[in-house]
Amino acid sequence: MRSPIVPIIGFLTGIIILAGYFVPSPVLEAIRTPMLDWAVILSGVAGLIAIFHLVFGVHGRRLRDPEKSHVFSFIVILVFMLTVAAGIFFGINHTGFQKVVTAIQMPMETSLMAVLAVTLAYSSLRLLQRQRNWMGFVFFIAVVLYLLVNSGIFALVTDITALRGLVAGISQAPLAGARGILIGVALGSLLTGIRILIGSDRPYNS
Amino acid sequence: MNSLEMNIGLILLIIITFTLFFFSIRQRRTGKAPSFRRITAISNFKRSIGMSIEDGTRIHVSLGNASLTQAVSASAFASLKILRKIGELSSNSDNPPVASSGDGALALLSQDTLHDVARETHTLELFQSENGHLAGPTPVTNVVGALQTIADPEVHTNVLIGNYGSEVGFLSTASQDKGALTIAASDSLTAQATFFATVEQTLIGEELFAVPAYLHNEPMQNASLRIQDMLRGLVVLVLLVGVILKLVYAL
Amino acid sequence: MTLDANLIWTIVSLVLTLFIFSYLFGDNILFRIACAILVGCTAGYLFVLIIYRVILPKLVVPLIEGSLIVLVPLFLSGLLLTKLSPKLSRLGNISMAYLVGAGAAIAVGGALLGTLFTQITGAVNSFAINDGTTKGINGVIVLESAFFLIGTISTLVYFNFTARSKDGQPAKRSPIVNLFAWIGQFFIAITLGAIFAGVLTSTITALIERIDFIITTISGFFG
Amino acid sequence: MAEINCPICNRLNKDEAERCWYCQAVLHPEKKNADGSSDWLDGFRQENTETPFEESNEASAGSDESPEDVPDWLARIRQREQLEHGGEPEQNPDGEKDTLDWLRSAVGNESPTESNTFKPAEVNEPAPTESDNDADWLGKLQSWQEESSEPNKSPAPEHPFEQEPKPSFSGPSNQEPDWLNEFKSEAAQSEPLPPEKQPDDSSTGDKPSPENISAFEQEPKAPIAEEPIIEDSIPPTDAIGFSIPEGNVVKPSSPEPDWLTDFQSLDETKDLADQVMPKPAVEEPVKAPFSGRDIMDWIDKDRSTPEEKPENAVEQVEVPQGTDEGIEPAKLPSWLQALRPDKSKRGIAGSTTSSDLNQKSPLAGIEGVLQDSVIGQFYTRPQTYANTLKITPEQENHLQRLQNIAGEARWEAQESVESKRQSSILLKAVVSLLLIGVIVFTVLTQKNSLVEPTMYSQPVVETFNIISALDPAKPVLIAAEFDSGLYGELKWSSESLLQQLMARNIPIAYLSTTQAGSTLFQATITDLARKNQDYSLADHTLNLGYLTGGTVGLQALANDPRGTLPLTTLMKPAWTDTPLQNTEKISDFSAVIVITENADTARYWIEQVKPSMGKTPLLVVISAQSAPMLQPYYDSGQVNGYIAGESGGTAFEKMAGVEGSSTSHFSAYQSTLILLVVLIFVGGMISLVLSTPSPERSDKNQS
Repeated sequence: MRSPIVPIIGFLTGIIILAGYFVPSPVLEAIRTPMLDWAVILSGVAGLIAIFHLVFGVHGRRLRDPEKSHVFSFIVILVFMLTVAAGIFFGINHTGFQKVVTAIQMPMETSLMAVLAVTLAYSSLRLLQRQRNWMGFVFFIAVVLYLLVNSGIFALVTDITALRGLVAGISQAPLAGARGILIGVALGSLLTGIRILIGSDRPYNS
Repeated sequence: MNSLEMNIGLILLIIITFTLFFFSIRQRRTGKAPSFRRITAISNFKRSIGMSIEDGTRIHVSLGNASLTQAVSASAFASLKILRKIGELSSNSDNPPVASSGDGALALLSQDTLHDVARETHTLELFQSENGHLAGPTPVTNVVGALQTIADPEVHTNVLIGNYGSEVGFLSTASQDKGALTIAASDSLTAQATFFATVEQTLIGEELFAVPAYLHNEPMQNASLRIQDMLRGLVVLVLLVGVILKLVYAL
Repeated sequence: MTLDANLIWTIVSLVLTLFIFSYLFGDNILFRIACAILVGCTAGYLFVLIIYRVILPKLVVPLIEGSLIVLVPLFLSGLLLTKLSPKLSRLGNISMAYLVGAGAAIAVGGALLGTLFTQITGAVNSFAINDGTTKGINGVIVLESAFFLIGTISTLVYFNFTARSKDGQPAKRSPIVNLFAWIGQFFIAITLGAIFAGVLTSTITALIERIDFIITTISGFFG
Repeated sequence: MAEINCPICNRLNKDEAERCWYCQAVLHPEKKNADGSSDWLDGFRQENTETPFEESNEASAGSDESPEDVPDWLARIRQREQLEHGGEPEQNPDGEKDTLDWLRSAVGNESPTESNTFKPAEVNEPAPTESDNDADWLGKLQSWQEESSEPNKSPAPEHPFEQEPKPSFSGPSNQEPDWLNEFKSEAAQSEPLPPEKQPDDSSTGDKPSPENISAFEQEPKAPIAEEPIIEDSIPPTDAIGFSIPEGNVVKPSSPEPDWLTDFQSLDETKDLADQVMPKPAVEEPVKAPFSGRDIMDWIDKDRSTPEEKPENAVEQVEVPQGTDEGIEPAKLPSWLQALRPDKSKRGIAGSTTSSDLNQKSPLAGIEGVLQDSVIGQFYTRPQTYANTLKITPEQENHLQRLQNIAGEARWEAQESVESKRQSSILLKAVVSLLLIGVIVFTVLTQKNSLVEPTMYSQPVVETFNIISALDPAKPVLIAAEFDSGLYGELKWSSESLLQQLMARNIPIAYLSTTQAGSTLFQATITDLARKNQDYSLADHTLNLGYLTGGTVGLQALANDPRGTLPLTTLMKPAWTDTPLQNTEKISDFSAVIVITENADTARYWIEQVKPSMGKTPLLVVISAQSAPMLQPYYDSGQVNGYIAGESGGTAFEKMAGVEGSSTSHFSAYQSTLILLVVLIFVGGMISLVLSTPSPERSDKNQS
């Protein structure tokens, strides 16, 4: 039999924090602010547990699994332990420890985005193969047009006021669709959140 | 937010909640489910899961980077609901799905979901906590960790559902290049644009939130989708009335 | 360039950058080593960051200072730690329920007040009949505003899910909804096209920045 | 006196005898009776003359009798005589023969010593010469006959098989034996032979006319190996309905029939099994009607011609002649083989009634020779198994749907995926070489951009104006909300803005809700401060560090900044003896600048913090990928101004009159984008021309 305590806790937490949005009451605010803080703490602790599970659970098990490749997992565990040791030994604000971000993480993540540029450029060549319908064709034209707008090449025609207005209008055109999509996504989020608050959907294990 | 917006919001919330209960109880009683338009990507989504189970291959579900303490957490809840359905559908396969995510709490919730499904479908012996794991703590490292899972020869279907940035282009192109079946949906516009350009079966906009209703076909999910459409009509009405009032006021 | 710490870190950055660039020629061992290093160091850095920025200031320091209220998050965090062992993980469900409840409330509040109301008021406000400086009706501005309004409404209607199905026929939407949906798909395609062009632009800029870094560093070596 | 062998039972008879003494078969079939009497014996006679070539050889071979050539029946008779006169049958030397002698003694069979056939008893009597042998044995035979014809008088047989009534042959032909009369009466009542048995010149009528009978006697020219006759009877089947090959049928355990005793000696040189039981042509094994392979075939078959095979097509069920595992095949004489109906007619049910007939009829002991009189009662048309399934229209639809699903599924064969991967790696290498080549060329040659940006977008202008009008005494709050991925672009875009702030000595406090944001921002302003020595970082900047909790953290910051971030990253109090000492609320900052590549992050600041900012402007430096999504917020006034990507940064630098990183890399940026446009356009046109439209994608989202 599923215990009712867990859904009740979820429901009460949600109602109190949600009420804070609509009922500006000091008493409610006094209760809500620490509860939000606790949520932040729990989110951080969950991050610690997930990282521990990633390094020693997932990659630790792959090291013990003869079929899987060991190189990737061994490096992950080794670098993780070196980084944590350096962080605890030097402290988080030590310039040496900051190099972990500025000299290792940032160069590699930026390089990945650079490689993504080539990957997406190559993928764009087959755009009309993948989406062969009206929507795909308009998408193709829009990509080409806005790349030209971003490249600033239309500066050539800025002398002609009419064209200047057209280019301005073209820059504005995505606004209409973006608004419609954002409103739609907000409606979906609203209903999904309500289903969780009333206990219909339970992503947690009750 | 001014008090008017707060009051309207509160009233709207109460009305929506009661309407949800009303529609779901009515469907439970009459047994008549509402009908929704056909979405090709979702139909192919169901078929690809079936084919994956038949082939005995594994399904990889990437849940995105949404943190529970951010407003995009709704996409995380929707992707967890979809993961539950995929787990139920592939319970008679001997390869349970693998879920990777870019947020710690989301990783723990994906473990709970897979464990709950294994318990309900009596396949606890196949459950491994590693099947629900954190691929990397940041969006880009999440992509890098998920690339290793996509490269796994057992994986033949990749479901990319959740909140991403443009770095998700790595996952969709890697999956397409491998010839795996790829289904993608996101609430983030950047990710939707990237999916539209790189994946054939992509869901746009709020179709991400409709997938649970199309898959589960539960009374509450169907009621939720119907109310979503009613609110859409209300928004269009408000826009038109607002513009008309503005025109009248301006003239 | 003297062999100091900066130089070493620059060489490390250059080598890792080239490892990642090797992915252009297909998945290979160098790329995988670089990815492993990235995952390991990012996880380690965030592990330390959470300890210094969350656990110490919000749990340990108040506990040392004798605050009683901090016992609640301490207890919930302790329950959450049971998730590390498969047998005890059930105890952690209470903390997960608390997190999910808070997350759902934030999602509902953010969606309703943060996006819905702001976007609706924004759409109405952006409908103008003149540029605000002159009186009367400016046809171009009215047309432009109507264009945006129709775009927003048709995009919304495109996602409409409910349809009517007659005996055995596939479910179909009403003609007026279909018309707006057909118009809406063009606006959606334009928006997604513009955003994808932006994605390409950003990633091209990142490519230029990385190549500039490689050229600068190599030319720096040969001074 | 010449003797001839009876064609049916292979026994020696006098040449002038019309019918065989033992089995009344016609010894001289060709010498038909002149008056055409319809005596049924003529048939036997006629049969005798037409015996196959081998048999005539045997007959001639039997004339110079050696013990092996003494006919079985004669040997038996002699042996019985000896028994009656107290003689002992001779023991055979080798063991194997002993075990079969009792049979030979019972059946008096003289077939050669083939291991799997019954061997005649070795009679140790001196081989009589032909001439006196014939006279004696006939005389004795006749005397023996009279004795055995009185059933009751026959002494209790010593040997188990002796109790069998011996055919009583009454001397010359005019005294017809009883069994013959009965047979005649029997034959008169029996129904006409089943149509398949009708010889071509079949005569009607129920009386078995000579022709009919001749059909029995007609010795086929060659051993029976003709076309298998479609059985009338229900073939013996195993549990799941497959007809069992003849050989596997477990014969009823009736005693060994007499007909085995009348085997004439066969040609020893050849394989006797073949002569007696010629192997049928290799038949196709009886296929289970629903074997797996067949099921798949009918699906693959082109449904356009389902009528190819009529539904009730009768599959020629071949009943292979197999041999029982345990019981050796009975060795039938060729004449009997011709007589016997098709083996498969003898159903188990049929055999019991036919054995009663055999007891009384002349063919006593010959099982399965005669057709039961009530054949129709026991045999029904065999159940035919058509190898095509009856397909209803509904199943046809399901099949069509299955075909479509299978057709539409795009499981790419591994080889095509491999070749596709090779070509994609090659094409990707070409694209990357082109892009990297253009970038390297423009960066190295420092060429000017093709088109200088002269058109500054309104948001950039607004941002420039706001920055220029900031009060130097009030600090600015900067949210470094970016991940490392697009840090390069954001660093270039925000560089000139930060330089403007430093140039006007405006204090900066910065924080981040992402893990690496504040660290990277600190590195950026450290680099910039090197170019502007007057601006001391220690006095003018404050790192508030990492704000946890995302949206929740922003709400807390908006409500109570001091309580949310009390300490700096150096663990010192942030709000006392620092540029922030006069700042209580968010609205006390001169501006809030959000630097991010994620539109959602910008939205959180707009939704959670902007409402608490009062008149303080909110500026955003955003990457090009998120600019379109920020537009609605700028239009609605929630965002006062923004700089989008490289082009925004270049425009800002142009307005500020400085040459920053954006301007120096703008030509590489512009030429690369133009090359990309060309590549995508050409690729799109090629795709349009080459690839065929796929039906599914044409109804992308059916309404």
